[in-house]
Amino acid sequence: MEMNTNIALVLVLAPFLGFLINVFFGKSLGKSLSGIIGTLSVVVSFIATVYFFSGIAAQPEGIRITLFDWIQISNFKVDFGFQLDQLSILWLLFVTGIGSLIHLYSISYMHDDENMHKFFAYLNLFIFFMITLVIGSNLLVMFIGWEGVGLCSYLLIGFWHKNQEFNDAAKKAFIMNRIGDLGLLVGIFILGSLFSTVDFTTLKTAITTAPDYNDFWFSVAALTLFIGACGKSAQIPLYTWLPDAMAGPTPVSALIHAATMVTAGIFMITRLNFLFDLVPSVQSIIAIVGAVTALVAATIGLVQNDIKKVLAYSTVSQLGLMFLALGLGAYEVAVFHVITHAFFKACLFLGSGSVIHALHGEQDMRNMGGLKKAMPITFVTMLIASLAISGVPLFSGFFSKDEILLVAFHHNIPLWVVASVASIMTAFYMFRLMFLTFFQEFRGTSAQKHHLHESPSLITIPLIVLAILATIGGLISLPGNSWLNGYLTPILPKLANAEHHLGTTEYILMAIAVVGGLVGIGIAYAKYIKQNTVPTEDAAISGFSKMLYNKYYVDECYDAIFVKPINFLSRFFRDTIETGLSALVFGFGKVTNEISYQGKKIQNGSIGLYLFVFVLGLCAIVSYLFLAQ
Amino acid sequence: MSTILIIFCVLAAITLATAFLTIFSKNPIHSAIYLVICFFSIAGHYLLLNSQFLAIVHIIVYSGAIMILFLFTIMLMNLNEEREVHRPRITRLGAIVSFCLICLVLIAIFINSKPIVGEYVTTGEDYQSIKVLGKILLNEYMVPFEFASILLLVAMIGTVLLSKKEKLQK
Amino acid sequence: MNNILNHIGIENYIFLSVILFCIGVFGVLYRRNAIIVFMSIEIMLNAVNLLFVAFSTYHQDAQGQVFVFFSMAVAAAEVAVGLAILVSIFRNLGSITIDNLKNLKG
Amino acid sequence: MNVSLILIILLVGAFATYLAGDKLASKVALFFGLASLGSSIVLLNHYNLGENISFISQWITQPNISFALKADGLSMAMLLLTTALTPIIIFSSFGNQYKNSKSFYALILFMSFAMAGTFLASDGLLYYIFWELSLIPIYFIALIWGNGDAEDRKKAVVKFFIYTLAGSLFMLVAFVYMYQQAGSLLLEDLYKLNLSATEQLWIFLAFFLAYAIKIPLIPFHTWQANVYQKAPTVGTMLLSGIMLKMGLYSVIRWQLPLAPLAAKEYMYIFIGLGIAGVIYGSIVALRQKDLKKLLAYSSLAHVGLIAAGTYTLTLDGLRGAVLQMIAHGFVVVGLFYVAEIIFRRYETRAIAEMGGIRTQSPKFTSMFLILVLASVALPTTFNFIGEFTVLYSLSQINIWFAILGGTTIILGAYYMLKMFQHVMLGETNSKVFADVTVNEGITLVLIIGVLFFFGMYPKPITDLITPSLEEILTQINRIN
Repeated sequence: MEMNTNIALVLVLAPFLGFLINVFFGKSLGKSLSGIIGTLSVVVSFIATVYFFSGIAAQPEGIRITLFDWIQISNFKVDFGFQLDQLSILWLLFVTGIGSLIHLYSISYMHDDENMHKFFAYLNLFIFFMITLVIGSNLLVMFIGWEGVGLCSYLLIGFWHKNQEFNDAAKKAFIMNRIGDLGLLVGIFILGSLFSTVDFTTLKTAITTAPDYNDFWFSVAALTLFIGACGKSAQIPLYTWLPDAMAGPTPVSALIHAATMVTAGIFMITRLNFLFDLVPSVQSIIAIVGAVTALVAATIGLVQNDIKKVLAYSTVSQLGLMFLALGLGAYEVAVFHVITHAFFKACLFLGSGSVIHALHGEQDMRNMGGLKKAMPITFVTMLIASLAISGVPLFSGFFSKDEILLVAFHHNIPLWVVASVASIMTAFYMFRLMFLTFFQEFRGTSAQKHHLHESPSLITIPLIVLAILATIGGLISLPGNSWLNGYLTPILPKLANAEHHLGTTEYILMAIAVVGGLVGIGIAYAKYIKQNTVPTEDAAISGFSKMLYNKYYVDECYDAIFVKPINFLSRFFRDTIETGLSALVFGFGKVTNEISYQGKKIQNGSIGLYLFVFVLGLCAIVSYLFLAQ
Repeated sequence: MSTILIIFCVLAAITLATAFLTIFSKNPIHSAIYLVICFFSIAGHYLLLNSQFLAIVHIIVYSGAIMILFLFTIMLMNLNEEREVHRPRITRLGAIVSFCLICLVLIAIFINSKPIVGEYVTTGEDYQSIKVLGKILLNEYMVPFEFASILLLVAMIGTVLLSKKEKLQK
Repeated sequence: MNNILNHIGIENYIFLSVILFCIGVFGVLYRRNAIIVFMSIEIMLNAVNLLFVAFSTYHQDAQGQVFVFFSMAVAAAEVAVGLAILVSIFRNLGSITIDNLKNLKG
Repeated sequence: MNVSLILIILLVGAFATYLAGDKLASKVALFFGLASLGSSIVLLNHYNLGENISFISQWITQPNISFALKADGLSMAMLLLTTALTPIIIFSSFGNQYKNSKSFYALILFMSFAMAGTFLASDGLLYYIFWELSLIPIYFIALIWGNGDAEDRKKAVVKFFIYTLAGSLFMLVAFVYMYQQAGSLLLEDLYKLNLSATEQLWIFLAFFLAYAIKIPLIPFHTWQANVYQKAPTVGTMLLSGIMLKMGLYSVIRWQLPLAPLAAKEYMYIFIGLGIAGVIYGSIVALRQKDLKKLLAYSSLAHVGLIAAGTYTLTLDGLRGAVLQMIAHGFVVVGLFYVAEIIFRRYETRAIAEMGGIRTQSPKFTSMFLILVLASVALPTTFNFIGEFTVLYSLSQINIWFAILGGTTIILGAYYMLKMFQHVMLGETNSKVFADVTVNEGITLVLIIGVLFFFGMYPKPITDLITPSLEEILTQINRIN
């Protein structure tokens, strides 16, 4: 047990140590060394994770480590502790695994940046908080990580802090996340007061054995927790920060905004599956929100021209699918998709980073094209990832996405239709991206063309590894023979009874999904290869696609509904209410002054009057004293 | 009507008349002279009440010292009757009202507060000769007596300082 | 020894004093020449002194006379200082009309 | 050994500083500040060992007033806040040159003396005297060493002085009334009073006026922003770091236990007022052009939440409030110090004239950012513990209170990050920004250290304050 505690501490603190070293000595260490230290610290965590992973089979109930008392509340106290069970170890595996790869990638990618040591410091800090989030033994320790990753996201989106637009994006991300965080906090309050605990294990016991639970408060708690998940995992209505978050360096987008942080919401809901299972109404809300998000984000993704924006909307869309699965109670499917998505989306982002790197910061696909020859490895890996995300059979995305569609079909046909349409769109825009970027002729400037080159091996190795994972990742949960389901059974007890048979319906659905994906790819091929279309300039976009291009004007709506009124209110308070209140206070002084000014007039200096009044007063007092006797 | 009462009445008439004249005469010098007469009549009252010491002191202090001061001051200022500006009617009215009012109140109170005794007792003790007064003053009222001298000293210094012509400021 | 008040009566002295005092008050209110005002104040003081002496006889007690004695001392001092003030006012303002003394106006 | 020692040290320190002369004043003041900190830690040890460190002696027999200094956990916590912040505040001023500095530093120590006295006094009149005494030094500090136009400053400071003084007078009236009833002003004797609900309401309101102005709660806050802006930073730190807490502490110590019926009856109104302050302060802070004013409004929002916590009358509410008071004390001192550091270099407090500092001074940026994050209650900072506990207690009263009060974590992040962005980020500023000096660094690191340590391990403070808060709660819940 002691050993486990120490290794767990190593697991958590290694990235933190990396962070400290990079913060304090990063500059003097030099770029390469600071990158290596940053990467190594995550690798150490990865190794520790593997250690726990190998041991988990022997300890199906997981490992709990309590370090010290943290917060004292009247009806419960919160320990600072860790919980290493199947779910958290699974998450740790890909967080530290993909994290290591992306660190490695960043050593090369960020080499030209003068603040590289800071970049690694932030990345390490992010990994530290992500680990805390995943292995926290109660909701509040999870909340540390939850807020901490939000902070790192803020720091990394605004990494190039000289650009105020990037800073705006970072601020937006942080604030939108905080809206969700408030929801999460309120959920924690409700759970805390209902069950006098926020610890996952005791909470599970308390909720599953609660004899007469209050349905209303359960629903409210679940709903507020879901709002928290919406913020972190970019679901409607809190998704608009994620596309803007692409302002950060590309490895950040890959790590935080595709593979790890944005899956925190899914992690949290899976963690609390025992709660969500009790409230079907909230589950249906989750499913609907997920499906709508998937569709809306996919439609927006259709017309974006910024390579990272396309991927960002794709991420939102895929997260929507995961929430759809969560809402339908298929937690294991959502988790499966999280993992495969982490592989192929990280690969896509890193690939796009490689492209951007080669083009010296160019992100507009209209200025790309024909990169296939110049960057073969990037092209192949991205192609594999695109095939995976489009749901082409045998690639990982096919299995996970198919499972989601299957679940949707079994529960609710309209949701299945929406999800299928979203998947077809995904296939279309992903291949639109591929075709515009890698095929046809290069459309950029000649200077850029001259410098086209394949990226160095530090960039390509992570790409290759991720592409391989994106290919074979589906193996962990093959239909009918799922290792993942068995692995997650201690967390999701009902999996033990679930049947996994593949009937005709399932095969037909699979076929429909595959055909749909191929149709999407075909349309993209027809449009961008056969017709050789290049998206028009911004000004020329019109009609519905203009609305899509402008993301349904959601940002503008939020601006008009929330930001502007608050700013107006702020000005109103500052200029009117504050001045008014101040005047009111001064008003007391003014009234006093006025009374005194009027009173002063009686003192007119005429001694005769004074004496007369004096005599009158004397008479009055003397007669009063006399009469009073 | 006894002789004493007649003397009292005459003295009282003189007192009141001269007091009125003091106030109403336009020329301050006349006022001062009437006031001197008033003081003499009051000294007469003191004599009537058998307080010879006080009567003498009164004449010395008031008529001898104070009134001389008044006269000197008036002469120093060279005050004439034209200087006096006419008073507005409201002031006169106010003065008369307060005169009547205070008169009324005080008389009412004095009369009502103490039933007037018909017979006035005589203990036979000597209480108003200079000898007795001197003893009381220098035994019982020793400290106030000394303070009175200090007061007078201070007043003297103050007067000198006040009436000195101020030098022009440098 | 015969008490003089048997012949006159304390109430006569009270009336006399009160009227004298009121004349003083009237003078203070009526006149605006500071000297006359001063004189009126002296009349008031004397009215009180007179009453003291009368009551001293009435009570057969010397304390009243002692008090008058002190009151005279104070009056002397007061007059001396007061007149000095008047003189310096006269020097500065050229008149001693009390209506001109309005510097204490609020 | 008892708590009067600290008062003596601070008072003697004030005189010694004055006598030390302009050159030595700051160092002497720091020495005495540290001495008081040291002795309060020693006293804390004695207290934790169960010794009686209170001090009571008859002071005035008629009326019956005692010189009673009672130290329980709550008082000790606030005392430690005072004695810990005083040396930090003194040390923070080392980069500035003040004319007539012997008076300046003597006044700081004198103010600490008065504030420490307020936290310790357990006799009504003594408490009132200390309460008012603390007003005098800050008046002079703000008036003489403040900044900006002298006329404006005078206006703001005099307004502050009269406003707070006027509020306190009502408290005095309440004390006089209670003295007539009880014949003593000792807290224990006042607890024994059986006041009717109406009497309690009036007493409650009289106290409320005094405290609402001092804390300040809306709509009694109008003095705050102006005085914070005009006062020298040291004065602002004293005001926001410690003096505000006097009001909040007094709510817990005096107002609630002495008028529990009224407190329970009108609880919702006062919680609502606190929460309205949170939202109002946050929104007004959004559009401030002056850095110190912005911080003043953020402070308004934070104390609104703390006040709401105290009025919940639950253990969590009180405990969270005290924790948040201490946390806020440190954070706000740190933030005002940051404003001062920028002012030393740029000679301005207008946010519009700043920006682009991050590239010039990364260390300073990091420390500033940590303070900003602590202020918006990021977990692992002390502020999170306090804010979480307070919000939890609010949710126990009504979930909407928690949600509305919780908007502080959204709006707070909004205005603080907006401010941070415009002050620190952006294109490199053309004006040179020298990196933080050693002194500045030490001050900030100390504050940050405290925030992180107690953010991770608040148990010592929680254990210190909980028993006395429970005692106060039993007083609040006593049956009349």
